Order: sequence, then structure tokens, then C-alpha cells
Amino acid sequence: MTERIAIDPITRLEGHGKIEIFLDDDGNVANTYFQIPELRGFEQFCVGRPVEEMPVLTNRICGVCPEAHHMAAAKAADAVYKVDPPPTAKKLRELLYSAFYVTDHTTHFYALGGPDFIMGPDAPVAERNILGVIHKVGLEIGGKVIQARKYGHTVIEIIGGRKVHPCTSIPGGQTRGINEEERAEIEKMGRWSVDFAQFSLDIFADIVLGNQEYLDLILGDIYSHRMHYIGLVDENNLVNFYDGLVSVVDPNGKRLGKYAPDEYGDWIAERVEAWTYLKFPYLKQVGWKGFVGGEDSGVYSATPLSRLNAADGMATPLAQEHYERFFETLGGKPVHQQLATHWARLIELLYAAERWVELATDLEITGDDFHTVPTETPTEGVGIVEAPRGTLTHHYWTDERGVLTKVNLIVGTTNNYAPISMSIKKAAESLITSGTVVTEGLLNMVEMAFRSYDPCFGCATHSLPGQMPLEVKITDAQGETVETLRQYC
Amino acid sequence: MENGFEPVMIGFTCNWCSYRAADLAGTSRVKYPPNVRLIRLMCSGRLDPTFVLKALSAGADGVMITGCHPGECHYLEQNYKAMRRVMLLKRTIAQMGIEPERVKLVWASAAEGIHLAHEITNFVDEIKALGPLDWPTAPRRRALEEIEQLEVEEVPA
Amino acid sequence: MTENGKPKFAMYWAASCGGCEIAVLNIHEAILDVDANFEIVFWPVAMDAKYKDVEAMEDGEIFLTLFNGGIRNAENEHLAHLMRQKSQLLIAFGSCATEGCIPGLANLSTSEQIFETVYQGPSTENDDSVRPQYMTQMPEGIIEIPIFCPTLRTLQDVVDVDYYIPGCPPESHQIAAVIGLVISVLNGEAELPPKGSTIGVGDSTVCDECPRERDVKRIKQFTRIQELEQIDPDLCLLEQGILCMGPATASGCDSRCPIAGAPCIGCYGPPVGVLDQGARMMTALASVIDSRDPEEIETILDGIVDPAGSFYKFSMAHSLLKAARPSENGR
Amino acid sequence: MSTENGRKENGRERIGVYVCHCGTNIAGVVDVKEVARWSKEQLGHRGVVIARDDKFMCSSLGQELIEHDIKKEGLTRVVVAACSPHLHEKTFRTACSRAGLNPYLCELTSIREQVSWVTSDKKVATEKSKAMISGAVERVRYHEPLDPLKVPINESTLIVGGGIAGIQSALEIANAGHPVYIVEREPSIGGHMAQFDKTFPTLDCAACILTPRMSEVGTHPNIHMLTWSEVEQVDGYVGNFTVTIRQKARYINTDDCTGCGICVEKCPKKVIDSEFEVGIGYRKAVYTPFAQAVPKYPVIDDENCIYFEKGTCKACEKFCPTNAIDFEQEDELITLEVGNIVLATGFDLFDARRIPQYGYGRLANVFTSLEFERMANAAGPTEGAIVMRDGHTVPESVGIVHCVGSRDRNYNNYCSSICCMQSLKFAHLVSERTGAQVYNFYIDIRTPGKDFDEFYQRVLEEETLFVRGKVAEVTDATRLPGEEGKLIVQVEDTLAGKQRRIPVDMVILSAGLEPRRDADDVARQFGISCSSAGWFTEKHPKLDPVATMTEGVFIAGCVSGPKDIPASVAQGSAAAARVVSYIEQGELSLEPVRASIEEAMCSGCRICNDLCPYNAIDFDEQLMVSEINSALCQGCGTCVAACPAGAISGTGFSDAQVLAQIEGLLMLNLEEPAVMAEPV
Repeated sequence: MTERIAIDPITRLEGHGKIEIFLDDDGNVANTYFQIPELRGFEQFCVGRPVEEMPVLTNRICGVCPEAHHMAAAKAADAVYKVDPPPTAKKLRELLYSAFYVTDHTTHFYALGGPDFIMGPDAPVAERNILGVIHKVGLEIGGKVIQARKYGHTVIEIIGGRKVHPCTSIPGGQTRGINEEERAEIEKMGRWSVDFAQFSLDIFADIVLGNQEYLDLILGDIYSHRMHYIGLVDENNLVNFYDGLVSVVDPNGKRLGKYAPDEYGDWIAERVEAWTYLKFPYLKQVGWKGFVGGEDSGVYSATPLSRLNAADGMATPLAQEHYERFFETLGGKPVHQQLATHWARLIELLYAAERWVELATDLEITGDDFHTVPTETPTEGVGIVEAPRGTLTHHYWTDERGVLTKVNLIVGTTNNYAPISMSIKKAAESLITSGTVVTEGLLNMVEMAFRSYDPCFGCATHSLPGQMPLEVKITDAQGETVETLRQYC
Repeated sequence: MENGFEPVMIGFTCNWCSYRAADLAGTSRVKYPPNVRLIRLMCSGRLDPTFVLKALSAGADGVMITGCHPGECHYLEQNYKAMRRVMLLKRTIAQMGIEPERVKLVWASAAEGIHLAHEITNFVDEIKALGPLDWPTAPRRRALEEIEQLEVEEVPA
Repeated sequence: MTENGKPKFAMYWAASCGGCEIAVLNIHEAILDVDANFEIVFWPVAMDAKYKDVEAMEDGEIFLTLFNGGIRNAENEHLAHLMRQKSQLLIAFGSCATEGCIPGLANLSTSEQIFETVYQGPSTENDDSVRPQYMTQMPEGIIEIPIFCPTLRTLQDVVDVDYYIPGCPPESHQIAAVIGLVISVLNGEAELPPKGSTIGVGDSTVCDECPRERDVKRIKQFTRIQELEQIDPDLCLLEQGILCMGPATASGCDSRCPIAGAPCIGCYGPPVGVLDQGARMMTALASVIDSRDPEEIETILDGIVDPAGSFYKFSMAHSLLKAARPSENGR
Repeated sequence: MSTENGRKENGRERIGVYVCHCGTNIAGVVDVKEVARWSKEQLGHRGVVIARDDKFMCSSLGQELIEHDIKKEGLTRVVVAACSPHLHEKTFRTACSRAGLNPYLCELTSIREQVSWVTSDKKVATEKSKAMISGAVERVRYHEPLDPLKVPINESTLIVGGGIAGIQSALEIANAGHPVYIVEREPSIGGHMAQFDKTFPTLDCAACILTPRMSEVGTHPNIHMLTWSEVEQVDGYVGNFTVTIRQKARYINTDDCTGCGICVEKCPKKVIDSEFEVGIGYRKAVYTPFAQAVPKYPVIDDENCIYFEKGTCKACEKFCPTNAIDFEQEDELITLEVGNIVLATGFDLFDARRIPQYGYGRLANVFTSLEFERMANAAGPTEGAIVMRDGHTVPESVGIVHCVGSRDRNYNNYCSSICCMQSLKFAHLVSERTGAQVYNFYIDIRTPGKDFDEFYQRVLEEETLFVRGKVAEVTDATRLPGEEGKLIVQVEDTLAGKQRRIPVDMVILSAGLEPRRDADDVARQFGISCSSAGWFTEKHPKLDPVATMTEGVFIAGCVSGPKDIPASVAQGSAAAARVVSYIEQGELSLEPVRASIEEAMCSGCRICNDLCPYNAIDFDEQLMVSEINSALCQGCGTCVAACPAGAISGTGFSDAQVLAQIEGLLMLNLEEPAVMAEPV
């Protein structure tokens, strides 16, 4: 019996996926495999390079979030030299980083994840994209989205020297500062972004939260996974993207602890599977129990939702209000409904915009002491930042000249590789059963499960390029290929 | 190295000293191995590392650069530039897995025909000891690489 | 040509980071010209599209394809051939496709070394030394992943390329200019440059666009940027001892990095007409090193801690040597 | 074969390959017929349309063969496989141009010197010849037609230095009817020779032979003298130099001065004359260095002049009959346009103080050679009387020390070449005028010149004693009886093999010659180079001793090393002859092997700016690009190889040519791919 199932490829995520779905005799899902088909080997070929080049080398891991790698690399390089950059440098970096968050979260919500809700899962594929969103919500929103991205990139260019792949962070600080004129412009754009973030939350409120069908969808079981969560927090356990400790909470919301960058090895381990080039990180102390959730499985996620779960709140007032509303609405911490990640992302968007303004109005931001010359002999160092798609860890070892001898990277989306696989399987199980008439919208829900993580395989495949052709292959119990659906994006 | 390996080598000479040294070696009928094929430049200062990389990547097993002795450059001091280029080039090709000894800098005045012949003989021996370079981009290698490719395809990575 | 008479446009990413796509999105308004003048038939990052649709096309049905990313695995190579077959004009877009870019540095290592490093990494628990297999027998059946090629290759190494647009990523204004050119060609207002040309670059090198003051070059020592007390905001970085690739890198980027106080790292590749970017930088630097004493020269050269990595950071895969040779020390 | 990015091929060429037998020189080892056959067959697709062999390609028959093919077969390129280009490149190039083909489209590859003469195995030699022809064929495809570079020659010449060498050059050129400027640092021309008394070996008095030449210079219609002047700056290149000269203030209006000398007479300020009289005589604050000075005008020495010290005096002004004194005079900058330059700036005397154990400057009666010359000179401070420092005591014994500062690794390794003869001259003068016992302390006696050894014999006969050995010390510390009040010369007599202490009244140190203290600066100014010792480097030490590496800049006299007067004069004339021949040609055609910069590609990075020893590369601050002055360029190609932008190209040795030759030599251009590892 070969049941033909038509399924559209998963689209609108930065990178691609290859999904193998195996059916049993009854035509139910026996197992699914989500594969990452490529490898680049940065950890290998960064060895031998001078450490000050890592911020620009690792940029090229991902063109979608080069800023995250630039920051993590710069912080790791600081650590290698045991040098503490001047306050101005740190603030410049965080300011650039906040602006980056605004563009990145905006892009995802409006172009990638958002359409699922705004248009509705049942909407025709052709409409489930940014253009559909513009049609439904109105043309001016399109202008705003473009504006938000433009502003973010402008700040990145002013501080980082370039729109894509910034180049100004070096061990001990920055190659240059900003002047008052630039600061004023940055502040202006920041204030606009705060309004934009609130505007976006309003849209989400009336289109999604205002719609019982969507709410049920979010709160429903299909997209729910009880797992561990991690996220970077400041000294008050509030969400921070640039610096702090990584907070780890269990599926009950109990904080297992917080680890400093150089302690990541005690907390995180990675598993290798022969059928994919990408490794599966998990909580070392809890251990690898396979693709399952719960207290006893080391599987964790690192997403906007995870960060909200792992923190005690947001460091800026407006974002904090929404943080509280978020958990009230969804029934307290921790929230396991992965689709809520879209909402969490917008709350982070607001936080990033507020932080942007805070830093742009900080007196030290225009200071001219933006670099400290390292004096210590370089040895080993870890740098961690919170990338939009998950905690980003760079770990370097160097010789006495500061030339790399070993490199270890645990990158954004990689953290969520296991959860994504689980979500896909769960979605597939609940959607593909013998006799199910699979409709377009229904199957898009598989994609939604996937998309809530905003997976970026440019990053995840730091061991390989941004390209990941998605292929969904459905094979029946006799090993007959029922259907192959490919998408090379 | 297996016997019978006859390296192919390129030699760059200075029009004023080493090329004339080669002339002198000829007129004095000094015999030396035929493996090195000379190219005449006006000065060792004309030596562009691109030439060396081109030769190595196109099938040469070794490259010899010859010029006037330090302080005797026909153009006063250009041979020092050649020397510095070769020193830096050697460091780079070492990282590329090429023995730096495959590139050799030799000073030979117009009067040193025998010296030049001697240096060429030594260099040929040194390269024979190192064995063929067989750079993958060289024509003869291309076929081989394709075969390797096939193997990879068949055997799981 | 299509029913609506518009020529078809495609953009594809092979082994790339996605930065090229972002750069194209950053041409903002100009993107509308693309929409107005072309029918976008295939552009994964921006729209739904199906691989089988491309397969179904006539050869040469696509007028213009921007192909970014290097050729890292069998799948990339397959796609390169497909896009070549279906496109009239195939443009190698961005550093990866034109010269290999940073991922090309992998050519300093063997596949084995890369696998060893990645899959036995410090935080990796892999006592059984599991390695990804291109075919794996799972209980439910066999699953595959594309084979990892021995070296990273550029687009021109696997298919015939019409034009090259370098840059990591290409500057948006350059992209807009190229698109403008193609459009005016379509309207019969301009001629296409000779096949094989590098487009979207300047005639000269980064120094040409760099506003920094420069003097006669004499290098006594190289300095690592983090060691500089104060980076002089106005003086040539090379004259400050920083290894800046500007002199040997094609212009066109508006010299962004040097203006930002960071050395040029060479992402725009060799200037037009230059065979090997690294060789040109080596010869230039060695020429102006201010010493005749071999010992002193060696000491000065020690200041360049990673010659191959510095001179070929982006163009390794497109250099004369293309890749290092396997040997005991490293590759 | 793919043409690499940036290498434009010159279309489809018709190439002729000519393989020379050179009798049996080549044919005896290389199978020339096979090589020719192979070239046609294997390189046909590369454009080889004809491949011939001939007994002697360089013979008129061989050349006619090439000319015939160029005309009849329309060859566009010619490759000759024969002997070294240094022998016959010109021959075959000329043959090509006779047939109407640009000579630079011909390539000669040396299968004689580089193959048949150095290889025994015939098979191997034949294969190597093929490879070399293959290389030449690929290379010649990228050759471009070139025309020699023509530069006009300005008729005027600048002579720097008014010593005997400069004077000689100036007169030769002027007499040929061309304008000459002669620049002299001192107030008068004449140089060291003017200070001498007699000249060896003929013993005619220096003044008697020199002064007529000096006055001839002074009065010559084609010679413009600039004394008391120095060269400030030199720009331009052969045929077209622009030279800036600083004429120091003389405080004498030379238009009015008659040279009567009254000012000198009336000047109340007496000064030790440390220049002309080397410190053993006096002069006034206003002075002419010596009686026969040319020009005759005096100069006021503003460092010693009372007026310049105190603001009063002006005695000279009061008494000057023509009101020629002008205290307001200032240095003047004069710009000259000249076509050629002769450097004859001479030498400095080795400073004997540098050898303390010889006691000069410490022991009163130790004299230097130049001091002795002045003393012996009838016009000198002692009017020719050879006396001790006290000014009257006549020495009874005199020691002459040779090689002072010469042939001594502590000072100068070289032989100053004139000291032997100068010392013998001193010995003769001393014994002739004082009857004193003369000792010559020498290492070797070198008398290679005409009549030199005869003079040596003569001095020997004058019972001068010769002690062979390097003097260890000259001291007044007396130990033995008979030494009191004398100078003791401590020396190892290497002939007798024992140490000797020889007491004398007077010691003359025959000091060696050294480059001018400022030789390096002068060399840099004129864009030429110095030897490690500091002497200017000749273009070729034997075949071109008066030319330098810089076209249009010549050297004469002691600037290139110690010389005696005849040699200096000969060089003066030689340099003049070279200059005149340039002038007569009117314009100079230079080898077209030159570098040039493509302005659009130049980034102004300034990497190349310091690479050219001929200062051919300038940086244009306005355009922010570097430029090459092709007339100064010597075609070494260093900048071509250095330009990181690939903006500099070199004719004759372009990247394309060399890269193509590499591919050819590696046989990458054959119909079937070469098999690399086979015996060549």
C-alpha cells in the first residue's frame, strides 16, 4: 500500500532542511529524521589563524547573524588575552548588538514566522509570506518593516564599519568610537524602533491573541514540549543578549544553575549521529536520552521562549510589562508551547529597542577610550553571547603568539537541533495517520513546528554553509519511497 | 625516491650575471643535468612570486632563482628585493604543504659559470631526493584526481 | 521569455553563509527594478520555489542567474551544473562563488582532519568515533546525506561562468549598478562586457578608495592591531605596521574596513588582471621591507604569523595552488 | 592552453622557428632536424607555420632565409634556436627589421650554451631543445612591437669640481664648441694640484703646468665659471637635467672688482689658512686663496671678518678703488638646464690624526704630505724652505712614512696609488734642498707608471735609505743616547727581520686618499652609487670607467678612486669625449625595455615609490598616483614585480610573456598533454 502524500517543502527559514519520514504498516509515522547535509569545518581551518582575526573569520559562518559571531569571537579573544575592554567599547558592542536584534527579530516575525499567524495556517501558500502580510495588514507596514531593517543596518554600519560582516571589534575593544552626531542619529532611530516594536506587539495582540483559533493552536498539545531551557541573564537574572551568565532551568522552571562562559564544558555536551553532519548539544549533567523531553532528558532549547523561561524578567520597563502579560496569558512559567516563541520574540524585539535607546543615551558611549592594549600572554578563552537563535559559544586555545591551536564552537540553532527534530516528529505523528486526508494548511503545521525555532542553518551548519536543501522523503514500511518532496533554497 | 625520476625545473636568471654565467658554463663546456630550463629576466628584481607559484602549480618540481651577489646587483640593490620575496614565499608555500627546499635562491656572477653549473647539479639532486611535486592542478595530475573523486563517491565518506 | 514577456531571473546559494542574500535585500529600492524587469522564477530566500520546477525548465530558459556559495559537496556541484544548463547568463556572485572565500581556508586541511576536529571536539561526547556517513542504514531504512568533497572549489572550477561579481558580500551599490547594467542591456541601451569579465568592481585596489594619508613605504616591523596603543585614524594602516590587504585587493567596496580602522582582509579578491592575490601581496610587502640583513628580515617576517592565511584569506580556492598538499605537517 | 585572466593573446600569429646547427656545435649533440620537424608538428596549433634548420643561422645565408620567410610567408613572429642572445640577438633582430618586421618580435633561445655544450646525452639534449623552443614560441606570441625611446640632448654641460680633471673636461667640451658650466666649492678653481710644488716623476712645477689651463678656463668664451658655489638640487634625466646651484655670497661685486688686491693688503684681520695652506700659513679675512687664483676676485670670509664680528672696520670698502665691496650681498640660487653632467669632485686627504701613534698634531715635527707640499712650494709660507715647525731649523734627518691610512685594515684597505711616487718625490726634494738623511719607511714600492721606476732608481742613488716595514710608532720618548730631542721612528725592518728605532728630526706622513666626506650625499643627489669604500661606482670598471649607472652623469679623476695627475687628466678627456658624442647625436635613443604605470589601475599605495635606484618613480600628490619617467627607467622590472595592483607593466619582459614561457617550457601547450616525470 503506497499512500501518496503531497507535501510542500518547508520554506521561509534561513537555510534548509531534509526530513525523512518513515511510515509503519498502518501508514502511521514510524520515525522521522531531520538531517543537516553539509559541513564547512570552521573549527578546523580557524586553527593557525591569529586570534584577532576570529571576529571577521567567524562572521562568515553566517551572513544572517554575523554580528553574533563577531561579538562572541571578540569576547573570546578578550578572554584569551585576559583583557577587559573599556566601558565605552563594551557599550558600543552591545549597542550594535541590540540594533542587530531589532532587524533580525523583525525579519523573522514579518517575513518568516509571522505569516503563519497573520495569514492563518489555512491560507494559500502563495499568500503566506511577507507580501500576504502587507496585503492583510496594510501597505504602510511593509514600509515600516523595511525601515526597521534599514535602521538596524545603519547602526551596524556606523559602529561595525559594514552592513554585513562588521569588522571593528578586536581583542581589548573596538578599532574606533562614535561621535556625538552619530550618537544622536542612532538615538533617533532607536526611539523609532521602540515604537515599531510596540506596534508589532499590538498587531500580534489583535491578530493572534485576539483570535481564539490561533490561541487554541498555541496552547494546544501539538506544539508543546516539556524540556530544559537556557538563556543568558545579567546579575539580576534578567534577559541579556551581550553578557552575563547562562541560566539553566528544568521543565518545571526550577533553575538548575547558572554557568559562566568558561564553565560551559561542565554543562553542555554534543552528540554525533551518523546520519547528519550537525551535532546535537544536550545538558551534560542530565545526559543524552534520545529525542525525548522531560526532566531526565538532557534535551534543551535556546530560543526567545527559552530565554524568557530561563530568566526572571526583562531589564527594560516596557518589555517587562509584556513579559508579565506573556506568562499570565499562557498560564505561568515555564511555557512549553513552542509557538509562543513568536510572541516571546516580539517581547525581545521591544527589549532590544529599549536597550538600544538606553545605550545610545549613555554618556560613555561617545568616549574616546575604546581599546585596551592586552598585556597578558594569550592562552585560552571562552566568549558567549545570546544569538537570536540560541546561546552562542566560542572557545579558543592559542599559543603564546595568540595563534589559534584549537577552536570549539556551539552555535545558535545547533542548540535547538534536538527539539526541532522532536517537534517535527510530533507534528508529523499528529498530522500523518493512516487515512488522514492531508491538506495544505494541515501540513504547513509541520512547517510551523519547525519555524517557531526560527532555525538558521547558515549558523547551525557553521560546520557548513548557509545552504540546506530541504527534502522531505516519505518511505513506507516496505522501504518504498512514497513521496519525495524537495526544496533547494 | 624511486630511480628514474627526472624532475622538471624552472630557473630564473638575471640578464647581467647568472644568464651570462650560464653562457660561460657553456663556452667552458661544463656538463650539468638538463632538468633546469632557464628563463631570462633583466634582473632578479623582476622575479614575481606569481612566476614561482605558476611553475610549481603547472608541473615544475622545483624552481631556482638566480641573481647577482648581494652588493653587486647590476641595478644596484634589486637582488635584495628578490631575496626578501623568496624568503616570504618560502614561508607561505611551507603552509601549503610544499617543501621550501623546492625553491632555491642562488647568487652567481657572470664569472661563475662553474659555480652555477655546480649549484644546478646540487639542486637537481636535492629535488630528486624530495621526489616529484605532482601538484594536483598540473595537467598530468588532473586525471588522477578525477579517479580519486570516483573512489570517494563509491565508498561512504 | 515568459508569457508576460519578462526575462527570468534566479538566485541560488550553494556553500555560502547567506550574507549575499542579505546584501541583495539591502539594495532596497533597486530590488523593485528587479521585480519590474524580471520574472523571478527561483529565489529560495525570498520566495517559494520548487527544485522540480527548475528541472522542468528548458535549457537556457532563465536569462540571468546569480549563483553564490562555493562548491563544498556533491549537491552543490549538482546544482551548479543544473543552473548552468538552465541559464543564459550564469554569474558567480560573491566571494565564495568567485574565489572560495573564508570556507576556502578549509583547503589547508584534509577532509579527515576536518572530520576529526569537528566530531571529536572538546565538548563532543563521541567515544565510538562516530562519523557522518553518506549512507546510513537506520532501522526504518537507508538515509543519505550529500558527499563532502575533498576540497572547496569555486563555481568556475565546475562549470563555465559568464561573469564574476566579487565581495564578501558584494556591496549593495555595486549589485544595484550591475542590475542596472543588465536592465539597460535588455533595453538595448548598453552592451554586455566581454564574457569572463569581473564586474561590480573598481579599476584599481582598495588603497585607491582609502582616504588615509600614505607615504613612501618602508616596513621595519609588523604590528598586530591589538598591540597598537592608538590606531592613527588618518594614517595608512600598513605604515602603522598592520598587515592590510588593501594594496592587493580589488577596489569597489569604498574601503569600508580601513575607514573603520580595521585592516582590509581582501574580500574583494585580486584586482582585475592579477592572477594570484597572495603572490602580489607577498611581492609588494617583501619589496618594501626595510632591511638587507637576512637575519633581520626573518625577524621582521616573524611578524606575519600566518602568511598563507593572511594573503589567501579569501582567494585560497582560486589561487594558483588552490589547496595545500596533504603532508605530515598540517594538510 | 587557456589564456589566463589578464593575458590577452595577440590573435593568431604566424611563427617561424629556425634551428641552428652552429656547424657541429649544436648539431653534434642535438638532433636539429628532429627538433625542427617536432616544432612544426607539435607547435603548429600554436602558430608555428615554418620550422627550418640551417648550418649557420647567423651567416648571411641564414639571415636571408629568415628575411625571405618574413616577406614571402608573412611571418609575424620569429624564434631562433641557436646561441646566446648576448652573441646574436642583435644580428637576428636586425635581420627581422631588414625584412620589415619589428625587431622585438624576434626571440632567440640558447640551445648551444644551455644545451649542446653542457649536455652529453643526445636524446636528452634534443628533448631539452624542444622544451626551450616550446617556451620561446609561447613567449614570442606575447611580444609587442617596440620602438626605441628618443630623448633630446641639451647642448650645455655641467662640470662639478674645478680640479685638474674637471678643468680638462671643461676645456675639451668647450673647445668642441659647446657651452660648459663649471661649479667649484672653493673661491678658485685648481683643486689639490694647485697646492702641489713639483709633480712626479718629471718634477715640473705644478703651478707652471696648471695655471695656464686655469686661466684658459677663466677666459674661455664657452665656459661659465661658478666658483664659491655648490650644487643644491638635481632633477631630470639624461639630456634634460635641471640643476640648482647655490652661489655663496662673496661680498665682492665681481662686475666691478679688478682683482687689484688692495682690499687684501688693507685688511687688518690675519687668519690661519687652514684650506689652501693646510694650516701652516696665514691669509687675510678678505682673500684669494693663492696668487694665480682663477677667478681673481677675492672673497670675504664672514666668519672672521671684523665687520661681520663687530659691525665696524670696512677697511676694504674704504680702500677699494672700484667700490666692489658689498657687505649686503647674499647667497644666490642659480638654475641651469644641462644635458650632461661630469662629476670631478676629487678626494680628501686621509686625516693623519686618526693614527695617534704617528703623533701628528701632537708631535710638532710630524708633517703631512700636503703640509710638506706647501712648505716645499716656492709660493708657500716658507717660500720653499724645508724647515722644522720653529720655522728656521733645517732638519738633518727626515723620515718619510708610506701608506699612512692606506693598505691598512684599520683604515682603508685600498692602495692610494700615489703615495709611493709622492714619497719618492719628497725624498728627492728633501735631500736636494737640505742634504738631510732621508729614510723611507715602506711596505712595498709600487712604481708602475711611465718613468716611475726610473725615478725610483734615481732616488735610490741619492742615498736615501729604504726601510721595509710598517712603522709602529713615532715618538719623542727617548731611551738611547743620541735620541735626545729627536723623533724616534719605531719600525720592524722586515728585510733585516729586527725591530729598529730610527731617530729623525722630521717625519712626513704620506697620507692616503679618501673619498670626499660628503661623497654619499653627492652620489644620492646625482642618483649614482658609491662603492663600500665611498668611491663613485663606474658603469663598468673596465669598459666604461667614466660613465655611471645613471645615463648622462659621468665621473672623472679621483671621484672613482685614487689616481695620479695623468690618469685624472685622461679621465677628464674621456668623460668629455662621451659627453660630446651625446651632444653630437642631438638625441639619444634608449632601449625600449621600460616600465610604465596604467594610471587608472594605480591606487597610489606608494609601494613602488622607494624601489627605483634611478629615481624614475614619482608620486603625483594631486592625482594620487605614481608615475614612471621612462627616460630614467633602466628596465630592471623590479617595480613591475612589486606592484600589488598589477598596474605597472614592463615592455620586453611582461607577465604574459614570462607566464607563457613557463607553460611552454613545461610543455603544457602540446597537442597531447606532456608527461611530466619522463626524462626531459
